[in-house]
Amino acid sequence: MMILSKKIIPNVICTFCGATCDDLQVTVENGKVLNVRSGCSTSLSKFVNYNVERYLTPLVKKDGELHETSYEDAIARSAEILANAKYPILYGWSSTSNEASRAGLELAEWVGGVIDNTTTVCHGPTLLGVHDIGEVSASLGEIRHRADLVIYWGSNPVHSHPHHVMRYSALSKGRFRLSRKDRTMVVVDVRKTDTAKLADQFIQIEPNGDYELMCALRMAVRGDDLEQDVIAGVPAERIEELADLMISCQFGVIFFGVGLTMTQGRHRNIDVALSLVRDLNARTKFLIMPMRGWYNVAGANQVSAWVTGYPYAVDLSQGYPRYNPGDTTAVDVLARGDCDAALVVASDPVSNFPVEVSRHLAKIPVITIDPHPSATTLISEVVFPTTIVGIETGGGIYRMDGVAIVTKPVVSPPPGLHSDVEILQDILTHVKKLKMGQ
Amino acid sequence: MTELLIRNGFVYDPLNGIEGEKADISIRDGKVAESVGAGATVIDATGMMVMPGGVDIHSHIAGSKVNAGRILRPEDHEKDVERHTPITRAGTGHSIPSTFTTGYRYARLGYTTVFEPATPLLKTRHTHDELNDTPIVDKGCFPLFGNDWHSMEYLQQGRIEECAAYIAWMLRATKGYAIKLVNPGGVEAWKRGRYLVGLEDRVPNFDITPREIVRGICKANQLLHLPHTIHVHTNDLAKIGNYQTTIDTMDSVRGLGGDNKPVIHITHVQFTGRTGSAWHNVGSGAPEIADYVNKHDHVTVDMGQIVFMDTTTMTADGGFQYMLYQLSGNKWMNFDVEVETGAGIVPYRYRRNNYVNAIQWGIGLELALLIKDPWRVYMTTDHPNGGDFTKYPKIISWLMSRKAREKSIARINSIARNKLDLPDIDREYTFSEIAVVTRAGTAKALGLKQKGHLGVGADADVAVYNLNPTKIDPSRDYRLVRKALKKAAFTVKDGRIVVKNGEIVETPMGRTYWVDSQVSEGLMGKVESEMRRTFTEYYTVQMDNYAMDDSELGRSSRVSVKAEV
Amino acid sequence: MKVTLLSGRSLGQAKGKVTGKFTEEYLRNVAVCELDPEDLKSLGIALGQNVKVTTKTGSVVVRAAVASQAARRGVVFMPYGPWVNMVIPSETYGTGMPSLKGIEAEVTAAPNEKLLDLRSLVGHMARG
Amino acid sequence: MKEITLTLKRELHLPVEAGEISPDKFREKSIGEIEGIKIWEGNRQVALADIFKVSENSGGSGDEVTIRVVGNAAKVRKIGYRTSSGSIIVDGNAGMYVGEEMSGGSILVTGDTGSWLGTKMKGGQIEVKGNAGDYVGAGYRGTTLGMKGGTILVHGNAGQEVGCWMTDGTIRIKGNTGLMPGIHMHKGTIWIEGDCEGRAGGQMRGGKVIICGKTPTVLPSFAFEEIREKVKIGEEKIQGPFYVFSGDMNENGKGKLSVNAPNNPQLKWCEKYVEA
Repeated sequence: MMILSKKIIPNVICTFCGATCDDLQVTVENGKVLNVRSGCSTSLSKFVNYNVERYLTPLVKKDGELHETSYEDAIARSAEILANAKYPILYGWSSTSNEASRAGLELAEWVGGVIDNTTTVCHGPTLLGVHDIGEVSASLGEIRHRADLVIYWGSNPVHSHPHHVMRYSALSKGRFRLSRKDRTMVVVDVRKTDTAKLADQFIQIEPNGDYELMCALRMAVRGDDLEQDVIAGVPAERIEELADLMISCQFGVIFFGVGLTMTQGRHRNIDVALSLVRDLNARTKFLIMPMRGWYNVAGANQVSAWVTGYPYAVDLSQGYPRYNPGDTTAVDVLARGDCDAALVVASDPVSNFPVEVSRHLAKIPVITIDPHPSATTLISEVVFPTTIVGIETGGGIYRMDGVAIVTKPVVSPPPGLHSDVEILQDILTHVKKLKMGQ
Repeated sequence: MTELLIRNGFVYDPLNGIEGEKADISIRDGKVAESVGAGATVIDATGMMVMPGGVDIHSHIAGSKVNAGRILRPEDHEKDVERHTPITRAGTGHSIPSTFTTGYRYARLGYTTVFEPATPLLKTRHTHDELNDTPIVDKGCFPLFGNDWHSMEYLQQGRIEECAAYIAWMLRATKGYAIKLVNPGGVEAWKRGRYLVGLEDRVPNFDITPREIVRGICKANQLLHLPHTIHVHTNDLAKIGNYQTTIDTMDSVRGLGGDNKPVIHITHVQFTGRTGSAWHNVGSGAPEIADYVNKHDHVTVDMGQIVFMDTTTMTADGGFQYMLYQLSGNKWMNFDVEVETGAGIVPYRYRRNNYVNAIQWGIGLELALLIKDPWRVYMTTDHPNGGDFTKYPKIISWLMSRKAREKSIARINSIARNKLDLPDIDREYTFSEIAVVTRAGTAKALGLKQKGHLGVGADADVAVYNLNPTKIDPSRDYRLVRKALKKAAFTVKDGRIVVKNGEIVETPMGRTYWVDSQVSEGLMGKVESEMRRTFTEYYTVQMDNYAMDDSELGRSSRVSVKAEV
Repeated sequence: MKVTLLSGRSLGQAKGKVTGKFTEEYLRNVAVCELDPEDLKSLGIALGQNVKVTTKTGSVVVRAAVASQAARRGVVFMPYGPWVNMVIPSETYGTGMPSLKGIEAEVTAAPNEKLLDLRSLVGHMARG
Repeated sequence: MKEITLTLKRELHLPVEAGEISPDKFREKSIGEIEGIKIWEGNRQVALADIFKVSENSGGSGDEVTIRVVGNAAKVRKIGYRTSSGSIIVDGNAGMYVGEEMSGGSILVTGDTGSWLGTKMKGGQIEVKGNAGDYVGAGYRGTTLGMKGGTILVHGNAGQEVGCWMTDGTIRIKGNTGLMPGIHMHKGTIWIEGDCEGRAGGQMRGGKVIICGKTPTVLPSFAFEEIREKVKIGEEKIQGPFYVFSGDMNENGKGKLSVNAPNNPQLKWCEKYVEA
């Protein structure tokens, strides 16, 4: 697809954050992105700068340095590394298409590996909470049309999901809530974030105090007295006021971020938050929703769940899916030094994982499939440059609330580059040959 | 050109009036043929039973709600796994099997066609994503209407033709096969935390009643000439004595059909077949419902039979699931979908000694046994709501054997036992009748002319069971029946052997059926431009990103019909 | 100075990320520790000078900055990235999730210590 | 009486899953058969003898089987899986899932164990001389059934969520524990002789948690009941005094949380609720 001359492409889906706005207008001239309208500043940077810093051919490591090589050679080396590995890990998957995840899951079966997606270091604990309690939620349009109370807890969308508040919540125009004045917005956080500045109320909580505060809120919602005067730095009266606000709204929602999943207690912060919202439904309509980070992290969970039954951290080393986050999760597998090879797709673990974990990655053969150089490509044995989903390649993705949409390319990729899906399928084909040969 | 000959089996093909006679089935290029050449591959079915491949009219196997159930319940998968082989993909069960596992397990039962009966329009792309990973079986899905703002508004304004055109647009956009109604109007109410009761309550903000919605969409269904009738999960599932609502719903569309042909399918009737005013006096409304069905031929139903096991309940009826959470205290998932519908999930264990569960078990079987015409009652568990689909052989044995029923009746809650009519019912299904309620009848109800029978030209989907109907008496040897039906000796899909002795030997990709109803360009143009105006107001997704492309289906099979408007 | 370390997303980090991880912009936005102005004073260093952040896991040298949002004494913020990872413990307590927020840390003035760019940092990390 | 010794032959780098190391599996087998038992090393199946030297020093009579594991088995998982009788002695460290679903017999580990010690345990005894990881006596994800019976004794420290979803049995930790011992527990006893990081008994419905050392706070959803001089565990009487709370009220819980009073002066506030 070669686009000549200038044209404006409507309804383009932004492949940056989990809000996946789908109303971008992208101006393309002579195959280059010129401008993006109605997107946030991050999506503008993404679309305009997508083409800086790229490898254009596969690379393999020879005597400590990465050297250019042929696509076929890179495929063959990758397949050998993975087929010979006795406990490989396949990691990433949330900044690429569902089709890539599907190919990755089949590859994990054939090589007997652990396959985990970046959920593991964002909302993994959210899923662990859901396993214990369940979840009362909805698609984002429900919030837009009905919510009169919007709470952001441990989440700072102004920075992480810039258009979330405007498109889906406090600042959006809905059928039954016409404007901002029809809604109350509350922010609970350890610091007065830029999002807090948009709120009607800001509640500052001590770091690592979320579980206690949620506990106290559940008590107040039940109508029980609080014996302690101050909880997690918040006075009891303030907690009772918030509880009353929640009970008396017609339709409330809590959007929570990694401020809840990454702090002390992790999944139990979510467990208790889910319980609070469940309790509230005996009094009024109340929902809760995680603020998923990457544009297709939700898709990585969905595909993994329908193929294996489990949303992430799936161990296929014994030929069938097994699941126990804390054991089968990427950080733990690497920190224990258990795995002997890694495939990294559309992710940069060395920039996201604790140093001890990255140190083990640096010790084992790593194959990286990514459009851009990164800290992880620096320590890789094989590097596949690839096309960018949503800009140069199409593919299915899932929005943070699980709505499936399909991205389309707006420009053509640099000549000779393959997509994640093509690369993974070629590795898979080669692996099958090696395994059936054995 | 591939040829297959299934030789010398006892064939049950009710649509062609064949009731267990010895016959050969010739297959060429995936279709049943007059005859085949000497070079044909031969399946020796001597002493075995041959039936068309099973056709499941109602089984929740794919989509956002099913996957939410999988994510909710790792403990459900842990003990029930499928291993990776060079032919098959790994996966897990139990009550909510992963997609590949679902395809394999249906094929092992001799089923070759399955319909996912409840998919939110906005999330039907997700349903297809999963159906694309569900191998072997042909499939399709029923998108949810009746709580969607567009339908309710068109009907409230009495613009029935526009409503029909809108539905046609949606079926095309979502690649849907039939219209599903779940608690019409009631889910919109639940999304504001309220319940509707009966057919006459008005839906908040939309000034319309469930009765008006059911009648209106039933008419639209006919205007569009859709192959299946409207497929209805009635109102009041959460109400204790709800059998009357079921009968009222059937009656609300009486006379719309004319030529005494079915115009409504009431699904999993068991769940809306309860009498009583409180949980302690719940009873079976099956006799009343069966009586209505026996007297009126505009209705078909399926059982929604329960099996005593730990399973996962899931419906678009969010309000009902909340009630079930309150009753059970189990974990609870709710997911409302903007503009359209809702969903809820609660794990639940059906217990023999639980009074209400025992009554529910009785209602399902009473319905199947009291409704005289097997062509209008079909076997389902509303998988996984009443139990997972691998339990079908058990249910068949209950239908075919009074002795099997007595064994189970002896073990259920004694108060329930004394309250049910079931112990006094003598009827035992024949193999032909089983073939009707599991294949021929469902295929007919779905308007799949090439399925559910083995006449020349039919799709070569065949199940061969290691069971000799001339040697065994199902009434006495029901255990043998159960055993044989659990693992087909052979399952043939489009003329290819996919199962041998209960093991998967090949995994072709099945078709996905969807209906394209052609309405006049003028009408469609008008409705489309109206939708363009409302769409961005209603949805958080652009209209152009909402509609699915044919190429998104693994193996698209478009069913084109000419609408009346 | 004893502090509570929070790591997280920031607009700058997000933009830097999409414009390229070897760019000046990424280094400027991510190899940084945001402090409360008062804390900065008490460390006795000027804006843009380096500080050393130390936890039980290790230490890293980054540029000191004034908290862009929500200054709070005793709480410092570092954007996600390779630099903050140098001081993040890998213990997940059986959850798969390391502690990325609310970590006990020590911040000291390090005006004369070198801030490593991404390439050198990764080399340093790999050598252990 | 037969005693089988498994001596590690080499250092392990990959996770080894050896649920077969159980008296029930060894009882009827000859040395040769035991050597041939298949276990998993990473994604490959290997014979037990590839990893362990197997030797028998039988003495006495009776069919009681004792298995002795010698060497650093920190990467060996599921030792004692579904054991119903006999005993296992691990001379050194053991990996995750020691004694999973065991219903009888005994397991002694002289070193440390990994997480999920005694997962879904139904009966028997486990004793660990060193430290245990997280989720002692828990279940897997999503289940509401953790440890159902038996006793676990850890001389050192344990990690987080001791007795998660516990439905019966006794866990005694002589050292300290991490956050949330007794999370979601229904029944049974957790006795912590050392300190607890906090959130003891979160969302518990029933059962007992006793903390003899320090713990920063008690959750707001626990109601102070009384001050007791001693608390009873089976036959043992533990000297207090203890602040006794009940909860988790958010779950209408009837659980009892006893926290040593002298060691936790920060909880003095609850004394104002003691009826004079």
